Amino acid sequence: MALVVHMLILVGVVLLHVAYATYFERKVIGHMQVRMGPTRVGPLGLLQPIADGIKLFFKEDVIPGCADRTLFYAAPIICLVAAMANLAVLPFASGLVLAKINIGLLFVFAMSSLASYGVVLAGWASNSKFSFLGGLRSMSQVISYEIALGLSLVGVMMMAGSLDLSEIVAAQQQSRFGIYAIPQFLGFFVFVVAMLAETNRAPFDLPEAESELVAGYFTEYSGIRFSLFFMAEYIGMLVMASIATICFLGGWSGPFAVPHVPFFWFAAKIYGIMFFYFWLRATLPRYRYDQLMSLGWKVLIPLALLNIVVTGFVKTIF
Amino acid sequence: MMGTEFRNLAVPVRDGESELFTVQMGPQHPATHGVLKLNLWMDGETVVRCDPDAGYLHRGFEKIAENKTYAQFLPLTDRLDYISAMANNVGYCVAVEALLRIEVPLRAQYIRTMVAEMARITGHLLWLATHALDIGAMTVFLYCFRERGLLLDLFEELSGARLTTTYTRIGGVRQDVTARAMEKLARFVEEFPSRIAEYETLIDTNRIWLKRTKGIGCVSAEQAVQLGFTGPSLRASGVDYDVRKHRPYCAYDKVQFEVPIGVNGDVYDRYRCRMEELRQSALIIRQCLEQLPPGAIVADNAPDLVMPLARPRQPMAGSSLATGYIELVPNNDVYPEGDVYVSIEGSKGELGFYFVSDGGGRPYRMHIRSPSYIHIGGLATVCEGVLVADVIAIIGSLDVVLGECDR
Amino acid sequence: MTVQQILFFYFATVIVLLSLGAVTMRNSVYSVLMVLAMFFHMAGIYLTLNAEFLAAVQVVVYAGAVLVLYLFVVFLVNLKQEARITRFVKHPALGGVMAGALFLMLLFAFGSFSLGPQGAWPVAAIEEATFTRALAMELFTRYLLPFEVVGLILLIAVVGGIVLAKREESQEGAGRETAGSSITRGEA
Amino acid sequence: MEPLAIAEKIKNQFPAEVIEVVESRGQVGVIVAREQIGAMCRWLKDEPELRMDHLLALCGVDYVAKNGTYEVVYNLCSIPLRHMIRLRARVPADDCRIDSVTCLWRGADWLERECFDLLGIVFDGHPDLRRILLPEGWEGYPLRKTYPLRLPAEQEWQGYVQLKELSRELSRFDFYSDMLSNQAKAGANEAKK
Repeated sequence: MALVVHMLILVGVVLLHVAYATYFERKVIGHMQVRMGPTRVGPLGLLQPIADGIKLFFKEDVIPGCADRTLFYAAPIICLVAAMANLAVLPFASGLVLAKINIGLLFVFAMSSLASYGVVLAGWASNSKFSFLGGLRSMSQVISYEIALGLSLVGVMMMAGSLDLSEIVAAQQQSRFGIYAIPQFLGFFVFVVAMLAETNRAPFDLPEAESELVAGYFTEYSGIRFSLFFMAEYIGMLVMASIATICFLGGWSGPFAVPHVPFFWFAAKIYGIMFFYFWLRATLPRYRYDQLMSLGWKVLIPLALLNIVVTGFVKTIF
Repeated sequence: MMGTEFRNLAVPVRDGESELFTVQMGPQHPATHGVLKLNLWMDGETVVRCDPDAGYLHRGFEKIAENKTYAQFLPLTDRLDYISAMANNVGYCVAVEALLRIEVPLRAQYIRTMVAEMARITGHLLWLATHALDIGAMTVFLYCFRERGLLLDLFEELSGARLTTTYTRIGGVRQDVTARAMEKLARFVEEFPSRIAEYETLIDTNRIWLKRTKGIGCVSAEQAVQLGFTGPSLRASGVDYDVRKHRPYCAYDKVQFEVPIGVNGDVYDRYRCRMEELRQSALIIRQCLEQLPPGAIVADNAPDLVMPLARPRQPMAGSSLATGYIELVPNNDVYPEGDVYVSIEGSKGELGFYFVSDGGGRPYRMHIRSPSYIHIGGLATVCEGVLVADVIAIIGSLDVVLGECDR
Repeated sequence: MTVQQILFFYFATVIVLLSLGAVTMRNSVYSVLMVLAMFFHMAGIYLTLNAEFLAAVQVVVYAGAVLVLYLFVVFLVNLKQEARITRFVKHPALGGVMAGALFLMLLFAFGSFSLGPQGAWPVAAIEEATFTRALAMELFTRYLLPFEVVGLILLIAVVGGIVLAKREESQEGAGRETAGSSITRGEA
Repeated sequence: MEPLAIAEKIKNQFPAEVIEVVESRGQVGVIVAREQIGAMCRWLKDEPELRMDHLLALCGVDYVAKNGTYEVVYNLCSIPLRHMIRLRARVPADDCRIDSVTCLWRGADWLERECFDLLGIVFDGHPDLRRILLPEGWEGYPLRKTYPLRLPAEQEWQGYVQLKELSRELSRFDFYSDMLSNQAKAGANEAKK
């Protein structure tokens, strides 16, 4: 029973976070672009995400005539489920985790590879060429960058000696620098780049490149189904930011303990990474598809392999 | 299009002669700058063939012009390249004045030069904004609109409208510039180069930007001339052709400026050319402000217009201002027979008007040589064998406006 | 019945049903999805056996990579033509006989199953050390040589695949150029 | 080079082709016959003294009421030598054909298509001569002087008539209540298939 309550709390908190991540994004990018961002709905525009949510919920749900209905319905749900399932294994603070499993990191990989099915099926089921191309792009992008993502974390696994996320944090606290981002700087770099690609964010937002593919795989989606994709994307960002925090930035540990808020540092680090996401989006142009692929295969994967080799050597020598 | 007998198929169907994936990009598409439609035949993401389909915005301007007086057609020129309507006004009036042999006073010439350059800046700014957005850099968009807004404010002060200005008149301009507006303009020109530097810091040294633009959509000098490209799209290929220098109009022979020339003719060079042109335009405006002579703003022998001019004048023979209508009697003195082709350097390229007059008060034939039309015509050649993402970059770099293309 | 047994029977039944679905589905995309769901249920079986590492790898590798490539292929082949084919082989009855014989053989072999000798890792030891650790310790100590050999074979396969793909690509590239230029000629 | 001198040169080179040289507002137009237009343009483009490499504009003019011809007007200019000339090729109204110059200027492709679209002049040798600005299936050539500004209702272009009918139909359409019945209809159709 307690588990159900915890789950509901977690889902509620995360959905609220998603809503306000969009607000945060619009404010951040707004100020970077010499404008204000939302200001009208509520004080400082704080009710804007709520209004958006209500609007999306009540919008007409258009389904293209020749779409494959079953998969068209299923695709956004697959995406959302895959993103949300990750939340279960994330430790937000010491002991504050829904399901402490000893393959937490692998579970996250498994779920993120599942998310690509949602995307590619959305593209296929819409029976629209823009969607289809977006879906194909996303599929190959996610497969390629998942390799780099996984390899970049191997160094962390080697240093921590565990796949359990909580244990990784614990091992990190005992390590010399307190965070793995310093000894694993190469891995961290690869991870950050692959993380952007994995969540389809700028400058790797090709699957939904609006200038070429209209909106990529969710071109044909509207209303609540569109918002499911939207939520999945933001939860995906949150999960990736959490993984970065847990594996490289020392998780919930900070320079000093904040009383009564055990997850303070965790949240602060996540929001820092989210800010980084938005900052990049406001600054960088978009890669071209083949450039993205060659970056992934020819730069990131070799770098990640190098990182593994170096980590292995260092670990055996010292 | 593919068959629909098997409903659930969204796959490229490989049967018979076409092994290619066809995509109809547009007419409603965020990156086709209006209502352009591209039929693309793709092999994977490589465009094997591109067939642009224009005409969605065709309004029959040339037919309309044959049934309107010269002055009546003027507001319609705003709707050509609606991004920089001022330049169209200038081009149309310069052409009509050449046809009707009207001498425009010097002050009006300078004002026209000034507004044409302002229009070029607004046009280029919008181009930069949308081009950067196409490539994915969204912040430049809003920076450009900040400066564009300032210029549109000035247009509003000059003409009363921000977009469809109809500011020039046959024989001059609608009304004289105000000191306040000129002060604002001077301030703008002073500040503008630093703003350009700001845009450049955002994208010029960005590796992704360079990767997306350098070596993409190369057009050789010979090819560009062959395709009839004009304006920055031609000059980026290294061809020194600028109507302002070749056949000076307005006050362009009285101001100093340089024409930036590119080398490779790729998307990046077209971008660089336009950025340099922004600087040169600011320079021209500054010179115009310094040199702006006093005097009349409308020629004495300008034909009467439906709208009153700034200065009350005697109605000319053959018209009656009192009733507000123009009596169109064939009058070889006012509307001499003959034809003329006059072009100006619009922000997109050479905007030309070919007029045939038969002595009546209306054009016998008017042809608009619009740069966008010719650029889109050349798109098929440039887009062959590039990736679909590059098509977007190329459309953006050629800078087309469909209002002007389809007329 | 214990919870484990219930789970096992659930997973086993669903796996059988999904496998049947995968081969009988008319639409190959649905077939692939059936296989996807089947992989998840197989991962479930691994979980009931405490082999959580295998379960995760099953999902990551098979569902996340292999099957996605299948989906790719299915998208790119001509489904329209495939869908028209009612029979892939000339004599389906013969195939039926062979399948039936195989099934019978398995059924007879089923009776002679017996548990093998206990290894160095009894269940309690695995639960204590966690499966991942146990697997790694076995793999990198006792079975290091076979592990390395398998790695080498895979490496050769990867290199071979790249070489083959590279050659085809260069030929294809040449072909594409001629196709493009023929279109140019057509237009000029 | 002065425009009149260019006209003189053309006259010397193609004496049989040049019908008239007209000066207007300092610009010179050479009225020529249509037969040798390709050769003439090629010569203008290649002649080292002229080098008319840039086709400024190409358009048609309807002079049928005046002398029974259409004219295809080529405004040429030389980018390196900075001079321009206008060729006006006469095309008889009863045989509306002229050779295409797309092999000289690829940019002429769309200009000729436009000319065909709006005036009905056929360009022989054009790779892809079809309507461009007007929709396919449009009847008539609007820039001809005989083309009326407004047609009687029964002669209107079918595409426009259909569009009007459709919009009239849709203006009555109550999307919300009809949606369900339409879905039911679609379902029935599907079942039939």
